[in-house]
Amino acid sequence: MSSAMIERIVNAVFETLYMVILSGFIGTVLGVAMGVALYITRRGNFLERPLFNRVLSIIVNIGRSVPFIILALAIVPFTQLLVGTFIGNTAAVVPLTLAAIPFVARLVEGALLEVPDGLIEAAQAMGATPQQIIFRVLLPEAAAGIITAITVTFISLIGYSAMAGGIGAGGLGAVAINYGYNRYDTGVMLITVIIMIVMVQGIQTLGDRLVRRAQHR
Amino acid sequence: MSSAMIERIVNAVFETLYMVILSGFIGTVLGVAMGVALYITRRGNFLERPLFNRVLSIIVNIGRSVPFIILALAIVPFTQLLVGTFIGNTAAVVPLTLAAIPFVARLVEGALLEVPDGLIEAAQAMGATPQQIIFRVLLPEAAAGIITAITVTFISLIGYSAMAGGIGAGGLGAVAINYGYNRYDTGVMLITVIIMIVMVQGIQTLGDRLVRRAQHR
Amino acid sequence: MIQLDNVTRIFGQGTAAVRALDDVSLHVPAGSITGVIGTSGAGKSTLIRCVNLLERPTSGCVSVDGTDLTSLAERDLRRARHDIGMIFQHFNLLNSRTVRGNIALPLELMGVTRSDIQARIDPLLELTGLSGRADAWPATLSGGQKQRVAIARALASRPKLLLCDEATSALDPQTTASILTLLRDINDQLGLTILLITHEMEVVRNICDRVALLSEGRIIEHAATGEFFTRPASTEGRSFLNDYLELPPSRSLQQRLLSEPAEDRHPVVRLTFHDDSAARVLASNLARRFDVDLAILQSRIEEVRGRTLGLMIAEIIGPASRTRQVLEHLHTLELDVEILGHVQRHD
Amino acid sequence: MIQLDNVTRIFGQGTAAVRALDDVSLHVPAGSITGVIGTSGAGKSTLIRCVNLLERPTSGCVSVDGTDLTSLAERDLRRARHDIGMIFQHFNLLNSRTVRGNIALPLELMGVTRSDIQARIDPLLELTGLSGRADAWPATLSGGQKQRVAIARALASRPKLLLCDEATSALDPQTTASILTLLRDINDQLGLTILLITHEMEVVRNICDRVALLSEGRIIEHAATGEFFTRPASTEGRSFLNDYLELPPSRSLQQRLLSEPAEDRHPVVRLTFHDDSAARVLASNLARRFDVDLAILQSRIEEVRGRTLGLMIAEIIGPASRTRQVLEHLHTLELDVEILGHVQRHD
Amino acid sequence: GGSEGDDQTVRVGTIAGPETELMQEAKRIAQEQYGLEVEITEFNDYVSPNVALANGNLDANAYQHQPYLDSMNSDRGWDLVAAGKTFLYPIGAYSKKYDAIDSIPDGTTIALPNDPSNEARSLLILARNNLIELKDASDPLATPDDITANPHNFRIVELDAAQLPRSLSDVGLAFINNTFAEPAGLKLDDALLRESPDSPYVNLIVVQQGDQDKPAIRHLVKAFQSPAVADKARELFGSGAIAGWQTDEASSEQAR
Ligand SMILES: Nc1ncnc2c1ncn2[C@@H]1O[C@H](COP(=O)(O)OP(=O)(O)OP(=O)(O)O)[C@@H](O)[C@H]1O
Ligand SMILES: Nc1ncnc2c1ncn2[C@@H]1O[C@H](COP(=O)(O)OP(=O)(O)OP(=O)(O)O)[C@@H](O)[C@H]1O
Ligand SMILES: [Mg+2]
Ligand SMILES: [Mg+2]
Repeated sequence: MSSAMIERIVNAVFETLYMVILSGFIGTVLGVAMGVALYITRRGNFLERPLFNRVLSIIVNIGRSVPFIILALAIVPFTQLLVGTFIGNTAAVVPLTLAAIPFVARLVEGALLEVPDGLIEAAQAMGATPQQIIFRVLLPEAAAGIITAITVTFISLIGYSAMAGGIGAGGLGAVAINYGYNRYDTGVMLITVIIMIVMVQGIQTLGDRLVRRAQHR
Repeated sequence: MSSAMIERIVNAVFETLYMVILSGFIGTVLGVAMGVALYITRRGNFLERPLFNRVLSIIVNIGRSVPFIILALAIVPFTQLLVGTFIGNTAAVVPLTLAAIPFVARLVEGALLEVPDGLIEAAQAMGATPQQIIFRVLLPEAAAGIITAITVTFISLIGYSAMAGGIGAGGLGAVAINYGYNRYDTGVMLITVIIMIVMVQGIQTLGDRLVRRAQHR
Repeated sequence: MIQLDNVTRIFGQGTAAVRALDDVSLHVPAGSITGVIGTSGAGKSTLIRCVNLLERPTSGCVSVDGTDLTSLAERDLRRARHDIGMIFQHFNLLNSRTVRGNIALPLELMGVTRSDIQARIDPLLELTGLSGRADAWPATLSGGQKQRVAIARALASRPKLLLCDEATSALDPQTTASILTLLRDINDQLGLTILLITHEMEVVRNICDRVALLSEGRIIEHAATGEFFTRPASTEGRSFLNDYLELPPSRSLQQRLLSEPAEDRHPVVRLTFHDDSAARVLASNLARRFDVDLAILQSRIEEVRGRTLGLMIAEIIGPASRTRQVLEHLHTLELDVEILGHVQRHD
Repeated sequence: MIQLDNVTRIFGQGTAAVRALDDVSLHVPAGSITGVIGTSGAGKSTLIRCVNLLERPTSGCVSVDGTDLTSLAERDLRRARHDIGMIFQHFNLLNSRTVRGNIALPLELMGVTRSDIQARIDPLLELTGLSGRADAWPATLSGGQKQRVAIARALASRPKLLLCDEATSALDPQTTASILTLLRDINDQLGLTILLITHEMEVVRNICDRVALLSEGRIIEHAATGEFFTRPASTEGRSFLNDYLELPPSRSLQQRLLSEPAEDRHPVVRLTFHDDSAARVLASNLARRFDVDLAILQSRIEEVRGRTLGLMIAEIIGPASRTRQVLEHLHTLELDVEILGHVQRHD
Repeated sequence: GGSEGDDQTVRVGTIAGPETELMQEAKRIAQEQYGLEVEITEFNDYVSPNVALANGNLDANAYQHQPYLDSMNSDRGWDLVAAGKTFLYPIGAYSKKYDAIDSIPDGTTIALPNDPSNEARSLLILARNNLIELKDASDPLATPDDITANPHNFRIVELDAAQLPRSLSDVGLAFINNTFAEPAGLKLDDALLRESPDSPYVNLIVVQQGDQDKPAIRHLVKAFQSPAVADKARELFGSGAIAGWQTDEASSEQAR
């Protein structure tokens, strides 16, 4: 393998990490917020707002249904506003984040649904504000589920970032496809895929460990 | 819009439904099985097999890390063995399913982790076989979480099936990209995206309803 | 302190509807301890949950400390709840917090500073015997330990009103006694009002000033404890009391009991007395007056809030002529007399 | 039926290790009902969970019905468990099944046919008073209703051995009584062996043949119920019993009690007797012999498994000279006599 | 679908886009004139159609030029051959910011297609215009790694071909296949740089060795190389599509 290719792969690793970590982090924060919003405004829950919930749910669904590349295009003005360009690494973070948010939101909503009602009632009986219920009861109690959701999201982002290669974001996926796959360079393909597997394995292991920590049982 | 385009879109709807439903269904069945396997063989669980669990976990991670198009190509011989060809609708179901399985598996594993240990103990105290514990306790008790997982998967498959367009599978995503996006046909893009949003909305609504049914509280 | 007016709570709809509370009105005076009893499913938990509006009544009005909670804005309701502690039937401990963290929760919610929280928690841990397990996770606690955490948590915020849903059901007698003493003391010293559900009449007797008896969602009896224990008004109230006093004839006695009197048989009677101090010296009196022995086979005589309350199963030992006189005499006293049967004399 | 040999169970490691069971050996004869008592956290639940190996002992041996469970293969252990019913402290009902479905579970697991299952469930629903809520989901049940489902479920498979972890802790006295009667009947008729944890001495007295007292993971007492109730060997056993008999002087009496005797004061004594039938006629005897009245202020006299067991707090009413004689006489009897104090005469 | 050797049906793979429309036109002709049924499968990537052909899932494909076919054949040991030429879609370099290639400042970002052959074509155009130097100025699979001198310090980004027209708002210069330039409203005449019509990159109808003389394939090729298809191409691409078989005819006429 040429030294240029090795350099390209090394760069790609950093590009992937950069994209995945940045979009994963922002996506997690906003996605968790949105998931919490979905949960608490559900019919029967403590900040029940059926209309708001419906609108939010549709927004999340739109986020979930638009193919990545179309999403990336649809938000070009927004991306340009934010980072000045819509191609390259940093720009790719914007659509990646936007793809991650609704994904995280749905999974977090699901995790919150598993928190026993009794615990929320206990907090309510103590006069907890909605904010306190969220931060002191819901999120800690659903921690294991939320960590699972975040793990799944980060891993999905590694795959998604390959698509972002199409808009000049680089990254391992792009190298795997452009150099490995399109040019039939089995060596490059194998190496990039193995690096991705290692990354996924790392994220999963870390996620598993955090889940176990969060379980206390 | 030309009548040919309308026909194309109508066809694409059926193609997408066909791919998503078939791969979603098979992916769910096998993914749930794999998720259960991941769960029960975990350290401390009732069919504890640390080594098996580790190997399975790595396999799942590999499935999660390989970009879709590389996965699709990597399994060409397998796909041909199964459906005689690797292009088109039916063939695309194979990689789609293979992408869905590890995804479902991880989410199902997460859902199962939420089942209180006491219930498994109760079944064990009654002399339940592992199979009985799985089918009569674990799966029914985690039903809400599993349905959430399946919902997320089906919705993700709608997005994934757009990628399968790359191997001649057609579908809405392919029409949206090839005809709407690449040819600047805003009308086609809008229509296809709206149809996809409606599909996602439908799946989500159905999923929500089933979750509510499964919750009994 | 608590005023419930015509509170009704219906679960479900149509044919599956359950009327858990049915037009319940109840007044709990400030500084009092009121016990709620009733058979399983009577609506006790629903009642107590209506007091802090965890359960919104289908209709009716709930006031606590003079404010109508049902009409409060969310924010004011929350403030009102800071003064109401609650112990749940199923504990509802957070698995994500240790014992200490669970007890700290209500204080954190009220904005108590970290150091004050620690200062308040330690004595509670001590009182509930949890010092050794302060940093344990709930999943590793025994049932009674969990319950004690729930008790400590409810007391941590120093509430004015404490709602207890079977707060000692998982505790052994000694621990129960110490918890009850604790509650009594807080009640005495700080005027804490307590509304507690229990199925242990022992608990009612020990610390309740008043008792409310629920049956199928209705309050069928509400009286001072002494009154209730001595003269329950309802059949169900009596049945509760009998189960508590629990003087069914023992098995061995039942086997010896014969229905017909005879010269060589002694009558066996069950005597129930309500606040009649003459009954206390009954045996002595009968011995002197009729020269018979009253052999106490089983008895339970106690003082409940200043009233003597008792049941006694006794064999009247003496010649048939005199025992007949005794029986007649007993009927003239303020006693319930029930002739259970006759046993063979064995002298 | 059950044979535990040197069973030890340690949770955690290092400094955080909890020795929940410490070298416990216990024999539970077939067809008997054995009660396990002990303070909260003593290791009761751990003990019972070791019997069906839900908890694997850290060391020691567990045999049930003659087979050493610890050495069984999975498949054989499962079969052995079909014959062991268990009622969990926290019920452990499946939220995904209705009341009926929960009770059906053990039968489904054993491969009983659908129609047989229905036939078996209906009487159980009846017996536990759940017929009206057969199709309700656990989340909508009251605490006691949940517990009754757990009881019905444990009985459904007609086990030979029943393990109960506080099976009646959430039940009112009436329901408790009917459940205990049910257990007793099955024990009588089908020879069901029962190992039950309880903190209600009432329950022990009512149905247990034998009692094991656990303290900090060790069995410190194991005796026939009658024996235990009349002559507990350990301090902790006595403390359990006292809490049960519960004859601390009432508040009003305590206020009147004076420590010094005087001419115008009557002594107040607490008499404890263990199986002395003479004690039954004590009041009559004293009246005749010393011409004093024995005013029973509080008492609790019962027959436990054929033995009379009792406590009595009484005022000895008479002139000081005679009451002194009475006190002397009392000391000659087979009684524990404790002079609580003296009260002012008020005649 | 038809099986191998079926004279009535032929399965063809194309890349989704206007080229597919040309194939549809050819399909109409094939049916009208030869009673031949053409089944079209659309692809989005440049590898699968060859894999499908080599595996027998397709009877022919029409999307690649000779240099790419050669490299694929040698990489994978296939024996795929050209059965006829289709169109040459010259690549052009477009800009929204600059009017002429001379006014492009140093350090400008230049976007290239990320598929191997179009990327190489773009690099070769840059090299031929002396903007960069390549290791081998005729390598049909040159990559940015092969740039030996970059005197103007151009920054190269590789984008999905479809993204290139849209990148014009971002980058200084973008090489765009006509396939994507046309729908974006870009005319080859406006390009700052463009491929010369004698380029070897004329697209081909490719089949498995030995199939090229089968009647079905011959009919397909004929149907494609018909005036109707050429008209359609003119309608779709204007000057952006040059009928490869016509150039051949022209040159052979010239030679004659
Ligand atoms: N999984 C565990 N990890 C650590 N400690 C445990 C665990 N389970 C139980 N313990 C500890 O072991 C001791 C005995 O617990 P056990 O549940 O047997 O008590 P118990 O006698 O049933 O008490 P209770 O009457 O309160 O239910 C307790 O101190 C408890 O905290
Ligand atoms: N969420 C609910 N949905 C439907 N029915 C309910 C619900 N909650 C309670 N009930 C029913 O209402 C009745 C009263 O329940 P409640 O919990 O108040 O009883 P309880 O007196 O506390 O009984 P226990 O002593 O068994 O705890 C019961 O029949 C119960 O099944
Ligand atoms: Mg209740
Ligand atoms: Mg216990």
